[in-house]
Amino acid sequence: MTATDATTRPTPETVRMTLREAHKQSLRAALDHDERVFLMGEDIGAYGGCFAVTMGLLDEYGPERIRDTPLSEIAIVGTAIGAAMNGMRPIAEIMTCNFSLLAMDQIINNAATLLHMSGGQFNVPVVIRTTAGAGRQLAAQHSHSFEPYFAHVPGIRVVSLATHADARGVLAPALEDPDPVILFEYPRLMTMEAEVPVDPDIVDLSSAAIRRPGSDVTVVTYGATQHTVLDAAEALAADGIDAEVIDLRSLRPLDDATVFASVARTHRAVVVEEAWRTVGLGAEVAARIAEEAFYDLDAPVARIGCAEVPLPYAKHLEDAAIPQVESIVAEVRRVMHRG
Amino acid sequence: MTATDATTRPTPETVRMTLREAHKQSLRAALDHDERVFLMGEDIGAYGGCFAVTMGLLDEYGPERIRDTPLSEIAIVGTAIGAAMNGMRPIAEIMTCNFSLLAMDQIINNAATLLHMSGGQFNVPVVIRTTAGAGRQLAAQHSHSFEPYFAHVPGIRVVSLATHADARGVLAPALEDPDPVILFEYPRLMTMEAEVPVDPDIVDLSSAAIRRPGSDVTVVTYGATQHTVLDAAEALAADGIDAEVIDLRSLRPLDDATVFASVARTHRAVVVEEAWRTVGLGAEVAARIAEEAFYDLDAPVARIGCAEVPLPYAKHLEDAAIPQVESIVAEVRRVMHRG
Amino acid sequence: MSRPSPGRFRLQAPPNLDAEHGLDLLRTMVRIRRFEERCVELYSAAKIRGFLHLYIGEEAIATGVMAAIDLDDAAVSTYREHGHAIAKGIGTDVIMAEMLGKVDGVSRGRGGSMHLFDAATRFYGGNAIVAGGIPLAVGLALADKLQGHDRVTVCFFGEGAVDEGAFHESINLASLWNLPVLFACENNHYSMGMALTRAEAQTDLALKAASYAVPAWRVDGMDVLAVEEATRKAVTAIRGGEGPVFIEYETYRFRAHSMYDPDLYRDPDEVAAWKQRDPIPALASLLTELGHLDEDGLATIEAEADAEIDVAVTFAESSPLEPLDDLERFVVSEVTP
Amino acid sequence: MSRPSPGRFRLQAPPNLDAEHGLDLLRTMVRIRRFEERCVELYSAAKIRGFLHLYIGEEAIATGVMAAIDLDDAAVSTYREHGHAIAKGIGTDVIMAEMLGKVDGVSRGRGGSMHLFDAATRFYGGNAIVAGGIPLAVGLALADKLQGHDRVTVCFFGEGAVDEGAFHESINLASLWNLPVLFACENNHYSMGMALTRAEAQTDLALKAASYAVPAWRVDGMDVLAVEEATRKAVTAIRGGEGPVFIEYETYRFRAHSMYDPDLYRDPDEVAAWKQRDPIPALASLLTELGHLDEDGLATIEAEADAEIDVAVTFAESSPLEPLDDLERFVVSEVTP
Ligand SMILES: Cc1ncc(C[n+]2csc(CCOP(=O)(O)OP(=O)(O)O)c2C)c(N)n1
Ligand SMILES: Cc1ncc(C[n+]2csc(CCOP(=O)(O)OP(=O)(O)O)c2C)c(N)n1
Ligand SMILES: [Mg+2]
Ligand SMILES: [Mg+2]
Repeated sequence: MTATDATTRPTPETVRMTLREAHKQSLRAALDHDERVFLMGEDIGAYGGCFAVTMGLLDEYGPERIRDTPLSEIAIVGTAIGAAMNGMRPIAEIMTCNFSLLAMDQIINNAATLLHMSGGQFNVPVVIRTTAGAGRQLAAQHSHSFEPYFAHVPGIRVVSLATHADARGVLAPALEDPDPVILFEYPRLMTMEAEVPVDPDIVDLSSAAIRRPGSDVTVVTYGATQHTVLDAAEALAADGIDAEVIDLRSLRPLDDATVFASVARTHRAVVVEEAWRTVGLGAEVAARIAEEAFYDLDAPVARIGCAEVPLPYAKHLEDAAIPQVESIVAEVRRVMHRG
Repeated sequence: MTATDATTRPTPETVRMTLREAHKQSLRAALDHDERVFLMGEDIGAYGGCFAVTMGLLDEYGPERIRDTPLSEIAIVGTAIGAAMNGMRPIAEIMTCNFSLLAMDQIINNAATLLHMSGGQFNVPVVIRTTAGAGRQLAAQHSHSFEPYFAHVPGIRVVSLATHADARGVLAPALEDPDPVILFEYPRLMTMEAEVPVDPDIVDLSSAAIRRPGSDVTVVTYGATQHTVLDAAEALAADGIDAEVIDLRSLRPLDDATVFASVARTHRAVVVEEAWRTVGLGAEVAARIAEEAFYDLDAPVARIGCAEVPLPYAKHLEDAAIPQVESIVAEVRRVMHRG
Repeated sequence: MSRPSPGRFRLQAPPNLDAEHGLDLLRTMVRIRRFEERCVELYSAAKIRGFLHLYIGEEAIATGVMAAIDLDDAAVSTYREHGHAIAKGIGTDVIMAEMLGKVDGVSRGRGGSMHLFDAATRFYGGNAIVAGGIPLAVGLALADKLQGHDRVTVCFFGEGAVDEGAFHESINLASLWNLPVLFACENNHYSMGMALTRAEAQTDLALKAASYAVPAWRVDGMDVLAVEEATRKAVTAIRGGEGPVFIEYETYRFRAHSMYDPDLYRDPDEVAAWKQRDPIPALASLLTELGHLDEDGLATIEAEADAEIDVAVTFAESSPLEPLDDLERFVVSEVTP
Repeated sequence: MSRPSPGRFRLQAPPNLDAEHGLDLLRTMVRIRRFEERCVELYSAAKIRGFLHLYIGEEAIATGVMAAIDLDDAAVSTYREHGHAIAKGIGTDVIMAEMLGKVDGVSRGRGGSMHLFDAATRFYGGNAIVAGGIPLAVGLALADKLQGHDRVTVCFFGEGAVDEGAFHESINLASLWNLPVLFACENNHYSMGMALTRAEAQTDLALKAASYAVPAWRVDGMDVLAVEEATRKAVTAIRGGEGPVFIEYETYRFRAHSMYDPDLYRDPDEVAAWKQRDPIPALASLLTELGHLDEDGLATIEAEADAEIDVAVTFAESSPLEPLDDLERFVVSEVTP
């Protein structure tokens, strides 16, 4: 058990926990609820999980259900797909999305494709958990944000989990989904704590979430970055700018209706993401807003993404590469004073 | 030799050739020009190339320079990267971009990243040739258009080659580029013939090309689809709509200046691509137009992409999934009569 | 290199060969052959499009393997799969409809030649990424084991697939977890134009399996009886919980890699020598020798196969196309299971 | 399982051991050890961040291997690379500056601990994708061969990398093309928390190399003299055009996988037993026995190492940060070669 798991005792209604613990609770609930569920991935068992999310589960559920695998990303994903086609509900873990590049063929050419290619005969109820994001000085090969790659592909559902409620609520619907679901978790948020209801909220993970209502400008984001955006929104509020912050949450399909409705009220939009800006999710959101809410807009939609560099190790460079409170505030201000 | 290679004799100034032959000439010129150049890939030698582009080169240049490889996409790309870092100028072929998914880790985590990660010490002058696109009833696993994936990544140059001049002109600049270049070719265009100058034109492959000047609407496209778009433009012309057709050609970096200049004249834009629409290149182009040319626009930028399905085998379904003259014409008309 | 030479010539009858069983094997091989010959015609007539990879010459493998497994065992195949699909028990009518891209095709016209799927016979496709189906087979077998099913998964792949990392990761996992998978390697000595001897530094494939502690046998893939016998032994061991087995079936494709392939890389003498080993006449003469078959009997089998394919083509031709409105169906599931 | 047990205990002196050479080996190992011990301190002081993978316990491998190759031979490494980098000849000052993310770091602060690169010593990184550097090594060797250079490329990777398809594709290609690569497998018996015996169905790694026709030897990786001798033999063969060699260096990491790892998966007795085999005291006592070293000599070596690391830290601390304006440099090349 990690130090942060040993938090203060719950009041009758709420309990304080880390996001790591929220993820783990959700896995435990899935394992308890459906005996077809099993976990497989690198170091999820004896090691306790790369980010300690699965710590303890091996002891609780045993090696048949918590399956440590060799370092074989193709086989991990492909085997999970096969097991899903044959009656099981595997939850496969690819430690980080950086390594998911090794499994892209299985994810796209098999998981996303088999149902259609088989004329509807073989659905693939696999859940793939992975992580994304920079901010821990892990340098280029460990800091990618590949949500946009998966959001591009028909046949998979993509959900990003950056709050306790979403983390705890996700696995029930994900496992009910007859089709592949890819879950993004965010290592740099694992120790984030929150007071949450003892019983997890039911969340609709196919919808976007308005994390902060506001009337002046819509800031659309997803993943860990939303916490930076919320901080920026507070800074802007102090300055008289009331930003509405939308967490896309479901990255495929996109709940653009929530975005359009917001823009119809605010008339201005900024999209903030940690992935590279070019051909990112921000491009998609900006394009959709321009298509569907063009006449609502008082200014062009602005986008902030990762600087177009492989993520550097040095902290000042890494910080400069990814969206920060200051850069978000500056961009929102720019959009507010224009048009 | 394929039948189409035996075409009519050249006039003194021009010669008729297929696009396949144009690609081959370019490879031959590269091999002749620089002894550090060698080709490696699956079936490029004894078989003559999956699309017969390299047919005959093994006999001409021998097995040291035309290197047949095992079916090992990771090793093909990774080995080419290593050779490029150590003085050679490899041209690696991944038969189709469908299989490039197996090599994504090498392309992104190594080719695109090593220069930056090494603080500028190791550049990677590798050229990767691959193919994209549907239209030949090859079904889901053989019909992908993954140009958007590569256009997303800093550190690589991405060029799409859908005309004779570009095919013949590409390799000289690509091989001069000290950094990785990914070239997209289009199987369904291989037998397309054209009358071309005996000596290849010099083309600036970092720029977009205006394939058809026009004044009413800008249609932005790339790859094989541009020929469909040009047909659509003719149909529109008959109808009094004068479309400007822009081939992006360089997919990374994007020559958006050419696009903006056009939109400043036409005030309307449609982006047409064969990749899935969501988080595609069309999104990026639409987002940039909205950002930089917002006040020039008389109507929202429209996007046409592949239907959000894995490509089906049956011809009528495949045709319905990818942009066709009719769907392009209809969309341009819609944009013209709006706003 | 000696490997691509055809080896010994005549089938040996096992002591206990049942006449009806022998004839069934022959029927299946003939049906596959005739089916594919008709496909060539339909390809020339532009009714079949896309890639078409023929199994002609290799029919003994699918036929012998499927004869050795149970109905509810699973199969995973490649793009060279007509033989596997027919031998597994999918109707030639629905396969042919698939070849023509019709709605009554096994994959509703979405898959074509390379992507035949059939839940009823547990035929899990039809994978056109070399080695792409291998991890799926491992997963199917894992699910069977976890659910206590006494079932085996046969995974077909060519010797070229052994070049791919996916093969190695998968066979290691299957062995480590002791899963009921038969790795059925169809070694036809070429992957497209690449001879095995030019693609693998070590061409003894059994050594690769051994490096994962998987028992590996080499079998004459032109001898349907040998194929069946070896497969039966392997499947018995696998079903008995002994973990995966790797069988290398030595064979040869009589035709080019696909309809696009000018086949410039093989020595015509080599092709001709292997054609002498055609598994169909080989079995037919053995059965004739044993008195189980005469000329009339063979003619009847061929005529029945032709008639079946006629029916299949008629069925396929008259099957409607999927309505265009249904293009986007099956991207996500329509029912929650 | 018997493999992770430490095996025999004492170094054997080769008959012709040169005193100065022995002391050099000792110096290098001590320098690596002291460098990393200082890194731990700097990590605790939050001056080094990100992942930090220590090589402590494994120093004999880098030291022995680099002693056996030439200056212009190339090395490709992993994220556990400080030892390789120092033994290859990169200055501890510029490595330390890299650890601190400074502009004078070998990778200008962009790589950090996992991505040390140095063109001058032909050190090609620092790859943090398990097995991701292996194909690069094959390519480096291919280029040397094509250009007629008489150079060898040493490719370091852990036993965990053998699980990855990339390893298999790469060693096959190297063998097929007879390339000058030394596959230097550092078998420390664990990949993160995964014991080799739990990750590979066949733990005899030599069989994997054999399945690609690559000769494979197993060497005691705690014995720097054995490491050097075996490597020298391999490199001679490779340089002689005999193609790649695979050496499994048996070793053990004394510390957790990275600074994040609570190390819950190893038996403390196992760790303690291996620590008895620490390669540094082992060589020191051998040299003492042979009369090449006394307590003062050892103290001097340690003091020199400490002094060197002091200088390195001072250099690193005083090195400036890359100006923020230069963030986007080196995404594309600045000069055309
Ligand atoms: C990953 C991948 N690489 C390349 C191809 C192109 N390709 C299709 S079939 C084939 C040859 C495969 O040979 P083998 O595995 O021996 O099977 P065979 O065709 O001989 O039955 C190749 C290279 C592909 N489909 N997938
Ligand atoms: C492709 C990939 N998968 C997983 C990881 C996470 N990871 C980093 S080091 C490591 C263990 C590697 O073990 P081994 O190859 O034995 O080297 P060692 O760390 O023991 O030196 C793992 C799983 C990674 N970096 N890359
Ligand atoms: Mg083959
Ligand atoms: Mg290890």
